[in-house]
Amino acid sequence: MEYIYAALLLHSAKKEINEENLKAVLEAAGVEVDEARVKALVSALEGIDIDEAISKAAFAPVAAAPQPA
Amino acid sequence: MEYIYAALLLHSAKKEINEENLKAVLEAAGVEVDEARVKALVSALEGIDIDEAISKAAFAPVAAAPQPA
Amino acid sequence: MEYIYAALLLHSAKKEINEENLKAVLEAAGVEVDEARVKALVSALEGIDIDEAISKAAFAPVAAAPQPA
Amino acid sequence: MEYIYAALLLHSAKKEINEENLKAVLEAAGVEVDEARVKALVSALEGIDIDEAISKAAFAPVAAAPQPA
Amino acid sequence: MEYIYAALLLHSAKKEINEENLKAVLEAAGVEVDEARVKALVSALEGIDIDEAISKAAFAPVAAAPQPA
Amino acid sequence: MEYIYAALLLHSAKKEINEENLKAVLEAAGVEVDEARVKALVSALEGIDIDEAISKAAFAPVAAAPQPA
Amino acid sequence: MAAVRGSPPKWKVQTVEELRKMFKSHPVVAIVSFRGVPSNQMQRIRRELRGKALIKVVKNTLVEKALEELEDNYKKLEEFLYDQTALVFTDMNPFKLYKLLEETKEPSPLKPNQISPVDVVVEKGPTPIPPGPMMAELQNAGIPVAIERGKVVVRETVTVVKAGEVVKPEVARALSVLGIKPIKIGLDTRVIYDNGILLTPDILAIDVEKIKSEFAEAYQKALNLAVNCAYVTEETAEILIMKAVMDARNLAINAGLPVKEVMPEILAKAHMEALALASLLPESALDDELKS
Repeated sequence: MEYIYAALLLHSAKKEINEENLKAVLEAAGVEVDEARVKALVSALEGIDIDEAISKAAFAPVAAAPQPA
Repeated sequence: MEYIYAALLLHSAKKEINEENLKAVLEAAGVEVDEARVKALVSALEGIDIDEAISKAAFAPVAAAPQPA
Repeated sequence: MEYIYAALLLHSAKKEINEENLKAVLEAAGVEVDEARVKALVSALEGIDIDEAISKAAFAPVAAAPQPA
Repeated sequence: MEYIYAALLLHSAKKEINEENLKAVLEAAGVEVDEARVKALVSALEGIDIDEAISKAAFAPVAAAPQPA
Repeated sequence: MEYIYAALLLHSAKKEINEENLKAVLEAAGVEVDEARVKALVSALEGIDIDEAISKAAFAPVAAAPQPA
Repeated sequence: MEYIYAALLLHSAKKEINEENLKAVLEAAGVEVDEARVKALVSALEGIDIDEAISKAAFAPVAAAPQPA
Repeated sequence: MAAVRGSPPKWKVQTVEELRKMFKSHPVVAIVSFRGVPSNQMQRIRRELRGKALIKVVKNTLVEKALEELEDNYKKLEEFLYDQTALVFTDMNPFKLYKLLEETKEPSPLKPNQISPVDVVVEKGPTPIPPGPMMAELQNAGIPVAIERGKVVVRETVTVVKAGEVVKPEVARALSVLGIKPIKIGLDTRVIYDNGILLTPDILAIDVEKIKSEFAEAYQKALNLAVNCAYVTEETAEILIMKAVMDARNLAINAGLPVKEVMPEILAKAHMEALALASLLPESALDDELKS
């Protein structure tokens, strides 16, 4: 999951999620970086809207009282 | 939330969540680190079992009636 | 949670939730006040309608499983 | 509810919930303290496991069942 | 219902629920006591774990806010 | 909860819920009565329609799950 | 061209030289197997990849030779050079290339005496075959058939060949008669080299949905952590307020505290408890009001 947390960190810091940034963050956390996984994540992100993905979380603060019919 | 992601990144990389490590990760992500907030997070995390805290649902209000199948 | 209870104490006493009032209440409760957390709380609460949150709390749905896509 | 929040503030600050502490916190929040209510609250809380009482989702007001649309 | 409340009162006051106590409480509430019913209640309660019985009731589902028709 | 049951006992016996009656019933149940709690309960009950509050409860077990829109 | 002992023929040296140039000029190269790919399908694949990637079919030994003089992990590609291989050179992102290569695979029939990689099941139901000699073909392939309202029908679902078994000729014929193409044939990727990194299919096959759910899970965990240690941020402020409100309500109700705001709930709860207890009692202990 550290790759995902690193991506979320960059995302919330409004930074581009590319190989270089991901590697920098992971190395700063002392992670032995697997280049292939970094490449795979960056390429996968091209088809993913992160904000949309995290809104599916079980209890996004926005999901409050049930919406009226 | 980037401070929380930084903490979770360190946690999943089995590294200690202290001011030094947090700052390193945040700086690597290009975040302008607010010393006081890092201190605040470290003190808020004191005595917290992280694995338990991440699995306990953020907010378990009174259970809604079971939705009909 | 003491910072949050302090805020709600002020709110229910119809007092403004600002750094000064929060510090007063926390100190009265013998809490060693962390400036950064007080500041963070005040700024975070600016965007929140507390009465609305209070009413939502009573009817909040359970942390349901992530909504089906 | 301010009396309850005052009690919870003391509880989370690991302070004893007695008349003196409750009054101090309520006064710091600018509340006109009602001696009897403070006494009543202190004695009503005797023997209560607050952490357990907080976590047990209490009976919530049951709104009328929604009329079929 | 007064007989049940009388029993619950004795129970929460950690007193034995017997004919004598029930009668005392009911009479103090100005209730004209029906001997037979007191006897029936006392014998019926012998086989019942009151805490367990009332715990089931304490948790009722929260119906959603009434949907506008 | 014994103070609450005492109040409901008086209510169902169609008696007024005042300090005097509450004390009588509680003493009959062998409770060491706390003047402050009796006062506090009486004042908390002011303006509360007990039958209305109870009717909601009676309705609880039958509360249907929110119908899908 | 006389094969001068000791020095390889000119065209081989040229091919190796050309290969080396190709490796150097393309950051990404895939090693794929094209076993079982008929030549017409190969033509279609070349056309589809034109302008995106270049397919070169070269004997493995020559490729190995070309790899020798290259550093930077190219040597590790050797272990993927076996059986019928082709090289695919491109500047594309390796994951996009992988998807493109996967799309070259087309449903294909099983050949006689080939070892089937999959279980092949013939479903019960109608077939496109008219009654006649063809039926016998199906019958001796072990497929139970019958004629219903003038049409040949498979009477029940049957597995005609198991994964790893050799495909008997009559079964292959029966399947092709039925138009069943149980396997996919095309350029099967073994590895893709990308700027010094070797990417194998387990990494290349990206499950976007899985990654999306991992983001949702990570976000939920971050939220849980923040709320459970009362760490205030924009996202957690409202939840923390709601949690504190619920804490206060739960405490007041569960402890029956004399608090006006929640008195209705406390009364309702006490009443519910009485009802629950009453429901366990025999008629004799109940008054008429309760019985109703």
